[in-house]
Amino acid sequence: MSTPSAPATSATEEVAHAAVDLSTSIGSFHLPAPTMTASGCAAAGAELAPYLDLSALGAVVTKSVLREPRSGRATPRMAETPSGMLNSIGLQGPGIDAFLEHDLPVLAQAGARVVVSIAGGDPEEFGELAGRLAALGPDSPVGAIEVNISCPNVANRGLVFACDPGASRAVLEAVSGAVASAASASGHPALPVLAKLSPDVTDLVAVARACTDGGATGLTAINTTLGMVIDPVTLRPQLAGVTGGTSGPAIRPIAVRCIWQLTAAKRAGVLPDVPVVGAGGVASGADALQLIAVGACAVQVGTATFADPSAPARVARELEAELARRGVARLADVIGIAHEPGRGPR
Amino acid sequence: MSTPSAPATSATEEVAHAAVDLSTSIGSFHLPAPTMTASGCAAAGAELAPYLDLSALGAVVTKSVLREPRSGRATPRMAETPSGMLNSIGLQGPGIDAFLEHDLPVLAQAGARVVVSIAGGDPEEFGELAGRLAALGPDSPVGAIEVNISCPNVANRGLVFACDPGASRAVLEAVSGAVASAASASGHPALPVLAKLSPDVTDLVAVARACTDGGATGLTAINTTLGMVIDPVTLRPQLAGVTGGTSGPAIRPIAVRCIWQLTAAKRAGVLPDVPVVGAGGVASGADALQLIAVGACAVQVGTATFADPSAPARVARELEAELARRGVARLADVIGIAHEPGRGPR
Amino acid sequence: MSWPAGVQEAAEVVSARPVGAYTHLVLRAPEAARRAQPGQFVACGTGDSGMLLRRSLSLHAADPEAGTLEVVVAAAGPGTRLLAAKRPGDVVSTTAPLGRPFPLPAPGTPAVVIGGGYGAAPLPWLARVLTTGGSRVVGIVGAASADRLLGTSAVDDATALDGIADAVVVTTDDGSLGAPGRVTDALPEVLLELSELGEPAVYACGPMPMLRSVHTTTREVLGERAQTWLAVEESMACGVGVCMTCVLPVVDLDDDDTPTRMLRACTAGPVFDGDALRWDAIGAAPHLRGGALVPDDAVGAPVVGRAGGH
Amino acid sequence: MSWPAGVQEAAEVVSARPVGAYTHLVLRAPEAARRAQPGQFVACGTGDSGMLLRRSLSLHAADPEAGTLEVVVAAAGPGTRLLAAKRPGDVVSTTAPLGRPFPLPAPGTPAVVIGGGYGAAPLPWLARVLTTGGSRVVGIVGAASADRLLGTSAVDDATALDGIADAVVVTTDDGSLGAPGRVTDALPEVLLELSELGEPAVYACGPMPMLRSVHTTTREVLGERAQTWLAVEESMACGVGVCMTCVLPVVDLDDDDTPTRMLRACTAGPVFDGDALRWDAIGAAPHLRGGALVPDDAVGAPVVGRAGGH
Ligand SMILES: Cc1cc2nc3c(=O)[nH]c(=O)nc-3n(C[C@H](O)[C@H](O)[C@H](O)COP(=O)(O)OP(=O)(O)OC[C@H]3O[C@@H](n4cnc5c(N)ncnc54)[C@H](O)[C@@H]3O)c2cc1C
Ligand SMILES: Cc1cc2nc3c(=O)[nH]c(=O)nc-3n(C[C@H](O)[C@H](O)[C@H](O)COP(=O)(O)OP(=O)(O)OC[C@H]3O[C@@H](n4cnc5c(N)ncnc54)[C@H](O)[C@@H]3O)c2cc1C
Ligand SMILES: Cc1cc2nc3c(=O)[nH]c(=O)nc-3n(C[C@H](O)[C@H](O)[C@H](O)COP(=O)(O)O)c2cc1C
Ligand SMILES: Cc1cc2nc3c(=O)[nH]c(=O)nc-3n(C[C@H](O)[C@H](O)[C@H](O)COP(=O)(O)O)c2cc1C
Ligand code: FES
Ligand code: FES
Repeated sequence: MSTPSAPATSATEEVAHAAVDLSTSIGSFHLPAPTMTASGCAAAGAELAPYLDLSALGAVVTKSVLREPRSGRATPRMAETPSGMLNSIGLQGPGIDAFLEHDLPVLAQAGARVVVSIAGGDPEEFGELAGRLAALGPDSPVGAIEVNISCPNVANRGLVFACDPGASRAVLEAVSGAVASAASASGHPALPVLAKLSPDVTDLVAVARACTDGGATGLTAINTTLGMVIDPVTLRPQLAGVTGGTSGPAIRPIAVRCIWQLTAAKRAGVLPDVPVVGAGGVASGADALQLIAVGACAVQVGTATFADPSAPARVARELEAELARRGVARLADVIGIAHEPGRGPR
Repeated sequence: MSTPSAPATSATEEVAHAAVDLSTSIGSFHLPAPTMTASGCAAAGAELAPYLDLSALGAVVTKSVLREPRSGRATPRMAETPSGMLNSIGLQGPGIDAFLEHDLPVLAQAGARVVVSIAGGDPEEFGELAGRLAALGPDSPVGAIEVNISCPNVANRGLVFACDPGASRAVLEAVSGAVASAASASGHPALPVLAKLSPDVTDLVAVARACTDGGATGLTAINTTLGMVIDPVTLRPQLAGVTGGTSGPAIRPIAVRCIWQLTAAKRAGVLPDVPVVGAGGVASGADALQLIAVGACAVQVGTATFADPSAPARVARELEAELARRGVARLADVIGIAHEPGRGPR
Repeated sequence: MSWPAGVQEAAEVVSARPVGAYTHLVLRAPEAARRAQPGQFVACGTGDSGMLLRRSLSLHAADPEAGTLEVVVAAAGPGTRLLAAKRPGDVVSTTAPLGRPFPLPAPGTPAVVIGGGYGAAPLPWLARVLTTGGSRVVGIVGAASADRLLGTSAVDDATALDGIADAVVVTTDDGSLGAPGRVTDALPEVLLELSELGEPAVYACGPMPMLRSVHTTTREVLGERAQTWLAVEESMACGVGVCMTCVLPVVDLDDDDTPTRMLRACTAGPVFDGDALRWDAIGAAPHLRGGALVPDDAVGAPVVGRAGGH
Repeated sequence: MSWPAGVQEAAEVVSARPVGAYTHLVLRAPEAARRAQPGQFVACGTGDSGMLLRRSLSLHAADPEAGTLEVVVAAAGPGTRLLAAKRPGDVVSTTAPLGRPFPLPAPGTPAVVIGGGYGAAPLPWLARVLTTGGSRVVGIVGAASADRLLGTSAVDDATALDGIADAVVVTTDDGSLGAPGRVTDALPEVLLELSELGEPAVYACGPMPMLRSVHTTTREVLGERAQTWLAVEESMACGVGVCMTCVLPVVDLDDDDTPTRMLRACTAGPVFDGDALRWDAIGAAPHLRGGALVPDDAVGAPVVGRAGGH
């Protein structure tokens, strides 16, 4: 497996007292640090500024942006679960216009690198959003697009795209097509496109393959897993949305397994060698290292941010310490190491 | 939805100070109490005798029995995870002959009702095991067979049966065929057959439907969900078996969701009205009530037994208190209540 | 934003003592103590690895000199049970101060501060600030029964409004202490009395049905002649504005189109203008236990047939 | 089974004190205290809801009169860290006594008791029982460095073998206390000395590589003329025999076919006859950190090409 190339320059500048080169990249998108926020877990990003330096993160991943403003669901929208939580927000957000007008400039101002998560009800909506973002050009802070295919397909009884290889592929085709047109029109390199996978499928690799066939240049794994909590008083579903997405450390073993499966498929040649961004239950540097060891080149920190708003930055510091303690000089040296008996530390 | 019939007689006798009728049934199999052990979490059952009264449980579910003795996997076989654990035991067991000769008589002696979990590498092995059990007749303590289809299909690259509707159906056909032959040969009623489902599928209801089409007269949901932990020292998979099954409270939201989906499908007429036995993360009476409210007629207590070997009995006592506190006289009155706005307490 | 952002501190428990049915905790969190204003809250970790989310607690007091925050905890569920059981020397992970403080009225404005149960926790501090501003302040504290009361010297001196507010009225539903009835039964008389001094400001903290009743009662008694500031208690996952779980339908009173948006109680609140809350949508679905619906006219409200994602 | 089953008790921490790098806890668990024998263990809940599984700790002592169990905890990971931080008055959920105790030799049999690190915890109690049975007992305790030592009065009197065993040898790998080297460096001389009194019994507790070395050394020095009883420390999920996670490949020495089975360390052990352990398969896969493989000749060993389920 070829690990993503890691320019040795930037890391030592960006990460204080860096003994370890933590830089990584997702295609053409270079990150000085391997931790990001997770979509929907950092609002527009600026809310975290009091607790961490947005410009020192690998990237801020925005909550999923839609074409129109969206109110989201009724409340309750969350339930705490053992070592995790359920959420059912319903993609509340201001829509792409307001996002571009208000939210993105704040992130640019803060010096953040940005991954914009997009969602839609049909491939066209995804394509339109991707086109808007791709048209921003290289001066914008947007370094990649993450495609949230774990949202309901209006044309197919609300079945989420990510549970259907064909639908996933159609969405990725629309997105990558829009990104490619913008790139050829502008002459700038195309934005990397990450397809964000749901673990709630029988054959994860088949969906991932459909996404790369559709033009995804990277994968994010994993989104939440579908769960439910019954209210002890009403004996009815606790969330207004009935079911919700389970996140947090409870699902970390599932995330590690999914990233392992994707990386194993890449190593077996079943899946193209695209970068995988890990997400799911990361709350510490040691957790991040698990996801990296099975193949993630970068890691998103979601639910942990709710307990500790500095978590995305703290996890990077802890990861650095974990690697330094093992005598690892470059993050790139441990990406996917769990697949390689005999390689690496110890 | 019709709730399983609940004979009002036995419960008050069997459960001390019973204010609530906790009895339930799975087809012809009547249980004085709705909690069972979970397969693989109580060994042969007798190990728990110092900590609870085996005869007061709804049933003892045995670890999955195979045709031949099996050593299981190398160690480590477990990893603790946030609010859960991974296991990769590899179906260690003595094989059906030794089970019938040594283990079952001990359970009979203890007055336990028994659900025998069976596993195999092909439908024939399942069918043979079911035939052996069905031939025991009504004097044996065996009240039902649980078919562990979450084990690898030798004929299909080790893909687990439960991830493939066709393979699941073939296993259930073999089992129900063997049970039916034994019944018609003996004139005794056929043993209920529970198909134990894996949550690791895109379309749970489709697999459930394949099982009932194959002759399952009930369903158990859920088995463990596939997970993985990386050892912090070696940076290699911590389990000798690489991946393992995730269990415990961490997966309870997934179990509740799965039982909800099955029950909703029954109510919608998509699935026949067969009893569903719940499993997944139950550690208290309140937890059990969640699974029951979404449609489980009985509940298995697995991983919680490792922390508290009296858990299967304690959960029944706590459930009784939960129901009594709400003024519910019969367990049957709350089975599936989460689906019915306006019904039941409050 | 005109108030300072929260800060994370590992706060040592300086003291812990029972107050009625509750636990009064003093936490050493010097930076938060320097910044905090009445109406703000602290998000506390439980210390249990299985319970990720912080628990929000109103600030009862902040002492910048001593570097301490004070809270009053009701053991409601597993997390608050752990917090209520903390002992001196234990360390609690805190993020504070969070949320918008109570807006203060023009100096001299008469005010009533109303608390239900532990909702009385922030009132003595608020009353102190108001009286310092020259307000006449009447306190009303109530609870279902005497053991759930807070804010009166009949329960505990150190957390009482007595001696701070100019008068304190106590009610209990069961009449076990003070006047039998609810806080809103005592409200009309207080409003009428105070309105003789000017248009009163009404501050309330407690469960949503109580807040609704405070708002309705105020409008019934004084028409539009009083502003209500209600500190809501929505279920919160993060407390810092990043999760969108704590939203409420709120009208933008400054916009002539008065659009309704689902606003975050943790950042836009927890103190809201009672006139801005969409009472028709709040608590409208009994099976959701006080959850709020999205009004059809809200910005981005669901279009029938269009399903939402998580 | 010739020993009593475990019992579950909510055990109050009577005292907690540091002993070298470890914490010595006294737990009130009267029923377990009445039943326990040396070599058995207690499974302790951590009290944290995110860590489900109990932690196994060797019994250092059991006092049936006082109704107490004693353990020595090394803070290895998150769970033992919580246990090592318990304070008097805290309650620990316990199941004890678990596992098979050390088998006792014929009265008067000379014995050596060997412990590595906190592995020395059960030795004083065992030594007392052995000397009461007329054995001459020599203790050997060792550790990587002085701060990880236990069982010698150089560290702590109350948990030491001194005054119980007839002689105590101390070793440290770095020579910071006692003889430089490993416990097994000191073993040959002790074995030779004791073998003049009869065929000695060897009891050892500690990490698997140490147990292996004790067994090998004993066989090298005395041939078959000594029985080794080794208390293993396998990773355990339940401690009571229901999960099958703690297995080891063990030969059935009583069966002429000497079949190997994967036996549960919690119920068939933790004390095993050193001759019965399949040393060729134990710790054979370095990437599994001491895990044990299933020998090809084990009962029900995997047939190539047949995959197993969970
Ligand atoms: C602004 C604000 C101020 C508050 N002030 C106080 C106070 O001074 N004293 C006091 O005792 N309690 C106060 N509460 C309520 C307190 O936060 C909840 O009782 C507590 O979070 C419930 O946690 P639990 O573990 O007991 O219950 P659980 O039901 O187990 O909590 C599960 C999850 O839901 C959240 N949650 C549940 N109920 C509430 C709730 N009512 N409000 C917010 N989150 C909730 C929890 O934070 C947790 O994440 C306040 C809440 C808010 C929002
Ligand atoms: C029979 C026996 C006696 C023991 N006696 C002592 C003693 O007297 N003092 C002492 O400090 N320690 C003793 N141990 C080791 C102690 O049980 C482990 O250090 C502890 O379980 C690790 O828990 P953790 O939370 O610190 O680590 P983690 O690695 O977080 O533990 C994770 C899980 O793995 C299990 N586990 C991990 N390592 C071990 C291990 N070595 N043995 C058993 N389970 C493990 C834990 O029980 C837990 O379920 C004994 C172990 C056994 C089996
Ligand atoms: C409150 C909340 C909102 C979320 N919203 C989104 C979203 O809008 N788009 C998306 O792709 N993922 C969303 N997610 C999923 C996370 O980005 C992440 O994939 C998942 O929570 C697993 O990571 P974690 O365990 O670190 O939270 C959301 C998660 C939470 C908890
Ligand atoms: C150690 C262990 C062994 C298991 N072995 C089996 C098994 O042999 N057959 C089976 O059907 N399920 C097996 N399971 C799954 C459980 O029966 C149960 O479905 C699952 O653990 C979820 O329930 P829980 O969270 O209460 O443990 C096993 C689970 C564990 C933890
Ligand atoms: S609690 Fe997270 S946004 Fe308000
Ligand atoms: S620890 Fe569970 S069987 Fe031994």
